[in-house]
Amino acid sequence: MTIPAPLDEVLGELPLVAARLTAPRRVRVDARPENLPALLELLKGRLGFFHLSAISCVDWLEEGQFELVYHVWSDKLKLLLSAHVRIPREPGEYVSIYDLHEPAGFFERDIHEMFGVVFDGALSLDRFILTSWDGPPPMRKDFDARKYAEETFSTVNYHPDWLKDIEAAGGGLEE
Amino acid sequence: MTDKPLKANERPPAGAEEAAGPAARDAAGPGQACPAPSPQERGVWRKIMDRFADHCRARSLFVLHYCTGCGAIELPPTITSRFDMERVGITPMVTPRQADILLITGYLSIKTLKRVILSYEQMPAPKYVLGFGSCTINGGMYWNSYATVKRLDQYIPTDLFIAGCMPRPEAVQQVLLQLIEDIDSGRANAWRDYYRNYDFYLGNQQALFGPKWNTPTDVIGEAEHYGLAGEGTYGPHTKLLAESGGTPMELARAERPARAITGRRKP
Amino acid sequence: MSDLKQIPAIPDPDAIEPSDVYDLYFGPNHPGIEGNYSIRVRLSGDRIIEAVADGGYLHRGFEKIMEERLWMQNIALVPRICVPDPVPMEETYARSVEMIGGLTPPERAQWIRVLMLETSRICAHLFTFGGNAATVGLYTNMFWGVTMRDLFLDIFEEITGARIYHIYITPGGVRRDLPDGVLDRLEALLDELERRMPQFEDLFFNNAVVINRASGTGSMSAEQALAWGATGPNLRACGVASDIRRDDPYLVYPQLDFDIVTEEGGDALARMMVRKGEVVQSVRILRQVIPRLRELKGPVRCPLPNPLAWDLPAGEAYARTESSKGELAFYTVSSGGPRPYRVHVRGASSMHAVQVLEHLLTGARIEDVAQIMFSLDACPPEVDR
Amino acid sequence: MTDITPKDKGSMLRPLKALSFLFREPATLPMKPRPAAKAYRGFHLNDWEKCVGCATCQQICDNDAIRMVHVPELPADPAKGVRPRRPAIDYGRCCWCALCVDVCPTGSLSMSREYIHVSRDLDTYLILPDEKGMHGEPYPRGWTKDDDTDLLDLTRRNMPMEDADARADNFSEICEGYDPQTAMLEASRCVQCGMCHDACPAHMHAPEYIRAIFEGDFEKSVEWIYRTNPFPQVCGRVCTHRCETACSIGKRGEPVAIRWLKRAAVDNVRQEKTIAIALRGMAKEKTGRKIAIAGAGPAGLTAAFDLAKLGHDVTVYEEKPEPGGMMRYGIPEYRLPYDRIDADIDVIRAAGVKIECNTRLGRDISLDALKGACDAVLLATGLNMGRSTRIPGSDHPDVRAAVDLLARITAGEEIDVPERIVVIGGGNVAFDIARSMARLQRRKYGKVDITVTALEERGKMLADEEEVIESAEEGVTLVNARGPKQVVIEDGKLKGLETVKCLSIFDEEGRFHPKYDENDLILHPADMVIEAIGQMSDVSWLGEELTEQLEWSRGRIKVDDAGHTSVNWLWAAGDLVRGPDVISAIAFGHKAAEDIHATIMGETD
Repeated sequence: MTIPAPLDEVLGELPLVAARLTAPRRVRVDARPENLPALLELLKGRLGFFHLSAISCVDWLEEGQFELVYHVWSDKLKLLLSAHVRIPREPGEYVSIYDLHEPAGFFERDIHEMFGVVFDGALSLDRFILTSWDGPPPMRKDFDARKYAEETFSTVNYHPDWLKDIEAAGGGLEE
Repeated sequence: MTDKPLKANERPPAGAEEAAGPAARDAAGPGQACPAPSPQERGVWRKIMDRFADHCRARSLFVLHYCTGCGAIELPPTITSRFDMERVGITPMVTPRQADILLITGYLSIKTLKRVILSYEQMPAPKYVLGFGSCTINGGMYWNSYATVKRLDQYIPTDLFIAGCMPRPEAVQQVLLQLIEDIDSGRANAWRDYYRNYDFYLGNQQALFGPKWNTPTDVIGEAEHYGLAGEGTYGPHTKLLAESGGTPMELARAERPARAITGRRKP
Repeated sequence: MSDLKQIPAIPDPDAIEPSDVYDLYFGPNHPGIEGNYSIRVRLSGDRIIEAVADGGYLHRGFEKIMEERLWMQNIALVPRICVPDPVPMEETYARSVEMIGGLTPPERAQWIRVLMLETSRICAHLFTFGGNAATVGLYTNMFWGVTMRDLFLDIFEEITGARIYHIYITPGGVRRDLPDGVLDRLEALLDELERRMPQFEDLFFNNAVVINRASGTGSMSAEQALAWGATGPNLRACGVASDIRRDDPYLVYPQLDFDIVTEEGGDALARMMVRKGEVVQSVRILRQVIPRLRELKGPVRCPLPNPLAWDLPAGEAYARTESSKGELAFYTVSSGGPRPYRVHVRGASSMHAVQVLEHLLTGARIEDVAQIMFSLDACPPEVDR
Repeated sequence: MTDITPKDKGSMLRPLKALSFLFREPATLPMKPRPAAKAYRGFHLNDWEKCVGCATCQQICDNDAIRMVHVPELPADPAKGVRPRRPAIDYGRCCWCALCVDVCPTGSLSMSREYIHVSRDLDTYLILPDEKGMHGEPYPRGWTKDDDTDLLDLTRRNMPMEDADARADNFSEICEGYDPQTAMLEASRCVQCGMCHDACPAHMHAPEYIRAIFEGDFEKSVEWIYRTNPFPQVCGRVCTHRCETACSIGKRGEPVAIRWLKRAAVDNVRQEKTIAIALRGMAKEKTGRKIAIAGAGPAGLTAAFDLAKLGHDVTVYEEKPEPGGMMRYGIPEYRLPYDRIDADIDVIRAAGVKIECNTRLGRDISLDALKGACDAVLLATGLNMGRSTRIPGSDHPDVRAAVDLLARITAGEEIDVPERIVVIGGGNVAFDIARSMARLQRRKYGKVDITVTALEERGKMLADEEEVIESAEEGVTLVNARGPKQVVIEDGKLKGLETVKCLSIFDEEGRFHPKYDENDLILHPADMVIEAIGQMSDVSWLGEELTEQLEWSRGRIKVDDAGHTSVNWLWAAGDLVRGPDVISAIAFGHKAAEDIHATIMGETD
């Protein structure tokens, strides 16, 4: 299991952090933020990585970083390449790749909504899902969803008859 | 999404408490069907007419065609050949204005809840609400999610709940048959509770949507029209309505309307 | 073709008299919308100048709550992400976990999974038939499609113990072996389906109404489809033979013999034709799977520690599946704990329901909105998650 | 695709096709619920007979839908691992995933094929499921646990052991212990229900230290162990492991090997590291109080360790040359190597406990002296004298007491090993001496001839099962349900033991009162008879005065739960006052230490 020669060659042209085969047809590339767009452009131009499958964002709270993962698929090589970049959590800004891959429009918008990452030159960073949300970006690790839910919503406080009987006998629900 | 304290667990004023007959158990709190008006309110003739109306009403019910959640996937089977609900005169209806039944098919995201309330208020009384599955009862799978409401009956009065995640078509059949029976026997009166305790429901709605929350329907006016306006109808929350003065359209715009993400980038 | 189909150039918004232009909220409460979804369209007359997809009505914050649950607990959660076609969700999540944990499900389990996936594909497509037919007023077809699907749900119920949310495919295999005789019943049902296909053909694909309404409606070229990120049947309807089962194979698909269905034209009709072809192919696959499962014996789960004490090694995996809607992918990250650190769901419809739809609606006529959306087979809960 | 044309442009007769469907069987079903599939996941059923209230279902439920309800009228038995709790299901949360069924250790949970519940009363959605089902109507069982769906691992990792002929003639340890990998695998079977914690006399934090082992953090595990037990090496080997009796995994399968895991934890941590961990939370400054403890057995040393950690000045007086008491002189080396005992005792010494051996109360040091010099005295001298059957001939010199022999073997003294031996007794001690003598016999004669005559039947043996099995492997013969009748002696020479069939051991009130069938006699020929029917304590050193002051109950010093005697400065703990095993003695030691501390510190402030 090795990286196909043509891909290896292309990757060699850029100062990358690392590249390795993680599974059959899965290549992980760690790139520097400054040269990720160039990388994607090379891949698209030379090796037919036309299809942007997804852009994922991972919030690494301890490191104070957002990890952006660009999953691109090449029909030519039958290979899915995941390009990882780490950007500082504050201010959390990065460049859009909309000009290169139109689907990025959706994913960048989604990441902006869920993580608060700002993509410079993105097509639209309008809210899509959380149109009336005024809390912090919910997918951030420092947002405690459960606490928020407990504070915002009420839950049923059951007290059926069988429970009353048991409580009368000295039992009851345990915490 | 506001720091306003939630009113969910607050007992409504006496409106819903005057329990009577079989429904006594059900008057436990908000959202439970509250009893039919007591005899001294209406004359015997009117009562007979009511019974007759209920009897006819129960034979032809339109279900609002609104798939609010995953439970909706079991509706097509329910209304089509296999579990054919048209046998008992139940069929989907596209507009709230002509619908009798509002099915809340599972979880409600806050965004959907707004539309549900708008639809519900557009429906003409008497109207009936059915809660599908765990999510409408106590949050279900999404009990710790930030996006879905946990208790339907805190926001609109609910006639019947049905267990399941999601309920099978047979279960949906049963809940509809049960509803028909309740309507026929004049027990399905949850809709009155909305008018009787409008302030309670509005309070919970405002707790989620903000104090400026408003709808085009003049609920209080309708409450007075139906003779259901009680001390539970007016309250601190209804006062806010006058001040807010925003229509849903304005509020919708306030929701930062999105632009298309296709085509040429806007300058 | 009637000249009605000749779509004129999109009027320039600035050239139009303001009074002529109006906004229309299409959904979420609208029979023409698949699921709880909304499109805000700006119209000039009955011609759409601009369409804005408005989702989020089904947002449950899946990716967040999955981070709070154990690896095994999440199997109960994932099928909820896409209701009409839940099996690929379970499969993809399970496979991403297996890729991280280095697990390989037993062979029998892999065949069972394929059986589940293809049956689910048939269900989803039959469902879409119905919806799509309804948008052109052919309700009989809807009744047939939904009823046919329901018979398959009975098989699901027998295998998994639930009609819709099977919670059957787990990391490391499937939860239980097939009950006796279910394969015979499935085979009988497939015969029935094959018997009914010509009738569907007759009533729908060969129907003048459908053909005149659907052909040319919401059409896109292969280049556009690729650029806009369309996948699955919608892409194949533009003549692009791309199928993850072939290109990025998983489970035992390499051992199976099936064709990738493609059509030309990329319009609503072509998309439905592709789905019809895929139903036939799925039946073909199942016909190969069933005898294999009859002779193949063995375990259906690989041993795991008890779910309460199951830590996965740190790692990440990107699992892709060809769902009935298109490319479905889970990006799962483990930081070496009992819970996922991050799960990103790439819903198959996230492209179709937003930008593809917006593209196709721009310039279309208002009466075609429903049909275009259904022909894309967009699944809103997948988009909202 | 624009040029596509329908095959027929719809002739007028086209609609007639519909007629062909007239005679098709309709798809529509009658308007009543269908019976669900065999394995349908409907409402929950719970077999209250099987359910033990372990709350594993509550842990696995991803919707927080299961809450345990305390039901007072249910039986509670920590020793058996039964809690008076049952799960209640919130159908406003449940998602019918049936993970609770798959994970249920007892297999009591299952799901019925009932699936309809319609109500407007929310209270009806919280259910305490039982066998009767949601609405009391009989529905067939749906989803149940089977081999496929079971999420628990019911077989324990087996312990590597020396085989019989390798061990039969030497005293080297039999069990080799888990390696870290096996330990982690075994630990992964635990569902953290905490039954073991309740069952253990010392209430050890078993779930916590098992979890730590699973995480591979053996030091954390040792820390958890030392919170409640300063003898992990000992208990990790010879504990009577009541925790495993209570373990909920053991309800259907083999319980988690909690004892071996404890041993694995200490085996995988360096001794000096263990000491450092054990001494965490040691009192910074001394209290200046002096405490004397008689007897360096588990009870005495545990109390000493606790008191020393609290900053007291503790001295332990031991009559034997080495500390450890019965752990050392009662348990053979092949079960518990002496260096392991030393390892534990080193930790205790490191806490500042002074142990003075070869010091017998009354002989080398008097209680009065201790009373004068110390703030408190704790008696933990244990049971050091073998009980006699008092049957005819039991006073013959070749009739020995098991404890004496065991002690002498430990002390390395030369003891005469005859060719044929009969042991009276069915407890662990009987097998300890039998197996020890067997080893010596094998050395001396190359063969074994030892018969153990137990009063109990095979099923009701007091000894651990593995003892019985292993002794058989080593050539020891076991005869069940035989009561000793007399020791047969001909002209001063011991010929053997005559036993009589035992019909029942206890009478109706459950008192010890065996009934014999006098006609069923057997003579077991032997040159030596060993009595291993229990021990008694020698308290002659108390002295008349103190013996007068103390209150007694049935031959033992009367103490309260914390071991405080009727004499203010005197405490008693361990076997001396209450039995029966090491872990109980340790628990008692903790209690006594706590009470002593409270009392003597209370005097001042």
